[in-house]
Amino acid sequence: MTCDLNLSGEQRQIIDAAAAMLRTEYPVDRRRRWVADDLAAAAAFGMFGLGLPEGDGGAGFSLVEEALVHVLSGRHLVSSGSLATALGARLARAAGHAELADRLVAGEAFVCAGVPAGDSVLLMERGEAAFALVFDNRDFELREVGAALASEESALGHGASVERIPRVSKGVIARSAEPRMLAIADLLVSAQLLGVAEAVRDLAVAYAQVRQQFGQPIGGFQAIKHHCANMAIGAEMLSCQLDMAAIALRDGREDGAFQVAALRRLAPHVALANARLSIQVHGGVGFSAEAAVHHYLKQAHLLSRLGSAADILDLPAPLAPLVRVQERN
Amino acid sequence: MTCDLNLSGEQRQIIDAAAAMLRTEYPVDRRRRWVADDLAAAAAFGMFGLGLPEGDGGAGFSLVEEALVHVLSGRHLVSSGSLATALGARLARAAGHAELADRLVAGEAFVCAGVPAGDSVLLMERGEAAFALVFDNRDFELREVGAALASEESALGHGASVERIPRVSKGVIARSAEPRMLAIADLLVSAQLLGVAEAVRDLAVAYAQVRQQFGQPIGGFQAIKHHCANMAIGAEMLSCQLDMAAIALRDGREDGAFQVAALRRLAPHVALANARLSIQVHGGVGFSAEAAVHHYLKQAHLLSRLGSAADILDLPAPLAPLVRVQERN
Amino acid sequence: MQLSLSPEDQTFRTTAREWLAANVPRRRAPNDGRPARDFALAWLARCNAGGWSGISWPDEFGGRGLSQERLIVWYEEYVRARAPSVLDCTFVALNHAGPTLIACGSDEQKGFHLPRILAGESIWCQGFSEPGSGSDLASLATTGRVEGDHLVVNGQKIWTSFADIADYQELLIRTEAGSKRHHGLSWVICDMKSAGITVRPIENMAGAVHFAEVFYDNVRIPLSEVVGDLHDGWRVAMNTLAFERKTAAIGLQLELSVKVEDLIDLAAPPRGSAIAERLATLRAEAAALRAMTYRTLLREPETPSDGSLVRLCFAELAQRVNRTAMDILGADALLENAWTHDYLESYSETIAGGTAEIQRNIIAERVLGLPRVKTQ
Amino acid sequence: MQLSLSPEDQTFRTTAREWLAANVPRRRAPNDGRPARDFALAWLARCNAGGWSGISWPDEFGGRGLSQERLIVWYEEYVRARAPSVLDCTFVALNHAGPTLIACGSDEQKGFHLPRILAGESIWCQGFSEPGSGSDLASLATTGRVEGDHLVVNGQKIWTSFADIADYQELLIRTEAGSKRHHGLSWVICDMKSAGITVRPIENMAGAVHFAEVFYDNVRIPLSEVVGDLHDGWRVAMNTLAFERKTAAIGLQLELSVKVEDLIDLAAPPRGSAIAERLATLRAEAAALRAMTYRTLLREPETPSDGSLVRLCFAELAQRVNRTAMDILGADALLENAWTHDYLESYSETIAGGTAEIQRNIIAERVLGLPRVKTQ
Repeated sequence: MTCDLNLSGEQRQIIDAAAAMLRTEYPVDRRRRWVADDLAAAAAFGMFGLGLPEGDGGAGFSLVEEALVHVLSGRHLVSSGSLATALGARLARAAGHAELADRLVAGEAFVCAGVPAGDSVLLMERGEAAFALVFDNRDFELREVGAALASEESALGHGASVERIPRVSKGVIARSAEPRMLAIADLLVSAQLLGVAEAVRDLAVAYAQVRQQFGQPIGGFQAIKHHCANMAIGAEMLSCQLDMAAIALRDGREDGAFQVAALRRLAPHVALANARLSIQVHGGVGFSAEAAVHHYLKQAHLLSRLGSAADILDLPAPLAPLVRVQERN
Repeated sequence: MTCDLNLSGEQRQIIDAAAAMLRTEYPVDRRRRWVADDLAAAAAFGMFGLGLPEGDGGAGFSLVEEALVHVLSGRHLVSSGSLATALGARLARAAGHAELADRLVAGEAFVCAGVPAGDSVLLMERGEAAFALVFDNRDFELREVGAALASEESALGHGASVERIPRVSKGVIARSAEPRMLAIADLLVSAQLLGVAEAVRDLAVAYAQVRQQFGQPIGGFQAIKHHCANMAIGAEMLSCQLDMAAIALRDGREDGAFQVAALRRLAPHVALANARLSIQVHGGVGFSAEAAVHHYLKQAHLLSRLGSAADILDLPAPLAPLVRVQERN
Repeated sequence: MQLSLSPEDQTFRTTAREWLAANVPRRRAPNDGRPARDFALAWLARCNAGGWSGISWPDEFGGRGLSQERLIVWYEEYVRARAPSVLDCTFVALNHAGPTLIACGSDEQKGFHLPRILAGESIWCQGFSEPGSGSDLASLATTGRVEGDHLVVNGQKIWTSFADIADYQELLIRTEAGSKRHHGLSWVICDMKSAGITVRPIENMAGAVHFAEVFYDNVRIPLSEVVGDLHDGWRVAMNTLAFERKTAAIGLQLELSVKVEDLIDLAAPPRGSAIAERLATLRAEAAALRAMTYRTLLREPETPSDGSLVRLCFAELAQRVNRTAMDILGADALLENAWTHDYLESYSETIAGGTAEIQRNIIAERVLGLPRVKTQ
Repeated sequence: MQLSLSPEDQTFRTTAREWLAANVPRRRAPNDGRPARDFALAWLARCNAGGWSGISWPDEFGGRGLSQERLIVWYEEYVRARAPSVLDCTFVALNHAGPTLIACGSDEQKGFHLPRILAGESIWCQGFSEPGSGSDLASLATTGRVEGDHLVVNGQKIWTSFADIADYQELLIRTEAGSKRHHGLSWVICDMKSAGITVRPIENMAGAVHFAEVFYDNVRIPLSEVVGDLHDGWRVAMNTLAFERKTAAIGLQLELSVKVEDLIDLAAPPRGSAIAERLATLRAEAAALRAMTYRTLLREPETPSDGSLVRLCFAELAQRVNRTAMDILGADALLENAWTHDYLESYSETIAGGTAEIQRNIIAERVLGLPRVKTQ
């Protein structure tokens, strides 16, 4: 069968392995006492070279597997540095900085994500990162960043920290506006947003099964059921579109840019809507800092600032996307 | 008490009288076999002179009472000619055509509503009208229209007819872009849309109380309850804003234009949303031509084309609208 | 995960595209009645002549037996070519009745009906819903009493699509007296010309007659017309529903992408405008719906109810698309045209075949595992 | 129907406006803890000194006894002046506890507490919700056992606002052993310094501590602290809730109009843009909310639950306004600032004091008359 959207055995294996690593190294509970994620365990797992050829120190998987692993990262609220490091390694290699790329893949250095804000750049959850990947709409900039200096602010009043540095470009290592690179960034950002959307759905369903009100689990009430169903629909849409976009990009299909733009447009919307519904299903507990669900909401806001959807109206719509493609690897 | 939003005894009286007249002369059932409304009964009741001074053949009520009566007209799906005739009488008088104004008030002639569509004007539910009031965004034109000639089309596939005449202005009697006239039009259009929003809410509630599924009235299911609650909220918002806008216009308050713009922006949205929810609550019956609810949906689309909201962002927002006003009348 | 066509599949696409270009009728299908019947049967006969009838039916029953890939390719081309909507009066025969007969029918039943369906010679309608059981199929009350080698049917069905122009009906009735809920039902082929049948057409809010009430007054149906075993109709019916929800919806779902493109062309919205934003979101959602359609066909579902997600997603997206069209049309939204007709028809999407509320219950209970509550 | 001020009311407006301009604190109120307490008490003391404390309380109890018109005028001026949110830690005292004491308290209770509340000398918190009874108040289980002239209280409350900084608590407990639902409850004044009380603050998702769990371990409260009759607490409590829902919400509801104006200033959206459309709709909705607020005060309700419409409308509009702010802020949405803080806080609007789902049930059942179903 040339068309098959089941996970292959190999895909199942890498997903299971990633899930096991994340459960051990990045349990969601860690967010209760916030320290920026140490991404060494993710690097040791090979997360930052997943999609690179084996010759480049990568694991030789494709963008599809890489995206699926980032979905799991999103479920575990792994810091956005995981995206920035994976993308930074690609950018460094493309710009001829093979050594830096190798160090990033190997977990010897890390990249944090940055977004412009007026005259500043906001670095997110910087942790030990010595580099920053600044997502400037249709443009990337990989910069060296000095020792932590500037004001740390608390992103959205809780959890992840934000550090403000001047916008003026210093220590630039590489820059890119290459469409494929932008598309990969949008794919991986969206994958993490899907992870958020799925995680909050599952949290809500689990809570609705145990929380009792008026003598029954609240999951028995139709309003709660429908909130959960809405979360499921959103996550399913996004998940299906992620497969489409990842496959199209992997295979170099003509409709890759369109599929990614569609995905990236929906992802923040679905992740935020699901987080909102999940908080509502959780009631008072969901509004407290103790439940995990608000961290997902904030992560969704944060991820939504990264990458940028091409305007989908600028791209031709593929009305017959199934085509013959060359085998890639 | 100088602030009081209760209906006065006099207001109750005119509303009760209008309701009784509408029940007798314009029962909603008449829509099953569509013929354009004969507005003679409405005229005999005084609907087209309600807001005019007694010296002008009017009943000497204010815009508030007039708006409340148009809410009831909306509930009874009285044709849009009722709006056009009430406004046409005002326009004729303002332009010095006192005799025509008197005839319109007296029910000796009628005006239908028209909207531009490309090179044409679409006359709605023309019936016996010899005149048309063309609502052209921020502009009115009162025209004589000849004998019915052109193609009759069926508005939205059912019910009210639409007649197409050339746009070129012939037989123009009066024209106006006077802000107060526009505001009165928006007020009365919105009043009828509120009537639609209330009527479909009531139809849905009544149906949900009797229709049984799974061994109980469907109104016992939370999803149906919440649809009905949403309709109630929409109608309540609109009804309160109608009072505000009608009072502000009546009293010549500075915030009149703002209040009307807010009302006119919300009215189509609420009426259409309520009609949609009501159809959904009715299930298969709601989708059939036999239930009344689809007529309300179509009436909402039709009314939404009339008048035009001033861009509310262009108007200063009244943060302290309660003021001292001069007594009028 | 692969979405790649073989060279043979590519050739298949070209063949399909060319055939459709040459054969798709230019005029829009009539909305209802005899003209709709004639149009649909003529189109199906033409498809059949070209080898395009029963595309998903197995070869052995006269179908084309297309693989999932080719089914998708066919529908991609079908909707691109603006071919007539698959949801016409041949839909029940091709997508409910035929597949049910294939799965559960006797050789005689199959031998008689399947060729007629494929050739565009018979219209079928569905007789499931009843006045008291719209969303609650298990509560149906129309009875079939066994008398010798006949069933004698009494009762009433409602929301029967195309009953006024149908030749046969797939009829679900209670054949075991006193049975409750899913038990004691039978799935029967009913000849619509039988004595004792009265059809009362129901006009819908779009002014079209698709639905009807059907009354049964001592209608005699030979026992040989029972499909599957007597009293085993629920199992037979569930078979049909599953089929409908998986395969037959592809055409409808993919059609929505085309409709969004037409809407973007119609609106030509300035960038950054509110309407451009709405259209951009609709375009993305239509893409995601397409992705869901593919996955429904090309991945093993995790639960048997997974298909309910795409079904509801489609229904509500179709309504949003049609509502947006109304906003774009301006004054033309008041006239009878293809957009307004489709807009009005779209209100049935969240009602017919299980309301959106019931669909959400199913998703919550069967996909997500939330508790079922008796009263709901 | 009249909305017109008398010359005296106009003068009142001018007086209020001038006083507020001269007295409203420039800095934003701290979010929580001792600084929030100090800030709120200082502001209330200042209001009291100016004659603006207990504006809706009757004269005879030290309030200003404003008419409905003047109450509206006061709040219009209050929110225009960007005065501190009325929903601070003095809210319960001024809007729940005080009015309840006025309605049901003994002379001693009134004489002691009312002046302290008005003068900004005591903070009250509410002890109604329990872990098992968030939306279902009648199921509460914290007990008060009569021992001589004391109640001995054991149990737990949750979602108690400002328990960590409060002096007194309005405590609803089950005093009749074995009583069910609404029966056998008492409404008691609890001194938060009593032995046996443990307060565990709960941080909310905005990083602020408003809520707490409160544990009662043989807390002894004199019977003289019961408000109204022993075992008659439900009636007393309903009194409070009704008051809250009608009067105290004016300030919050009118504040939303100001917030929308600030947002329009912040965004300065190009006309026709998607964001301009959203803001225009929000502006219209805020106007309608204001109109609902006025009508709630100035018209006899048709049903006692009419107020639930404006309450839910407010809650959801507040959330939409705050979500729009996040979209407008761009990257600044990631920082801690007044907008993001309010955004996060706004999630409680559809949860605290009865979830949106419960509110819709109430509207459906009590306003529209749809059937109550036991399991819901």
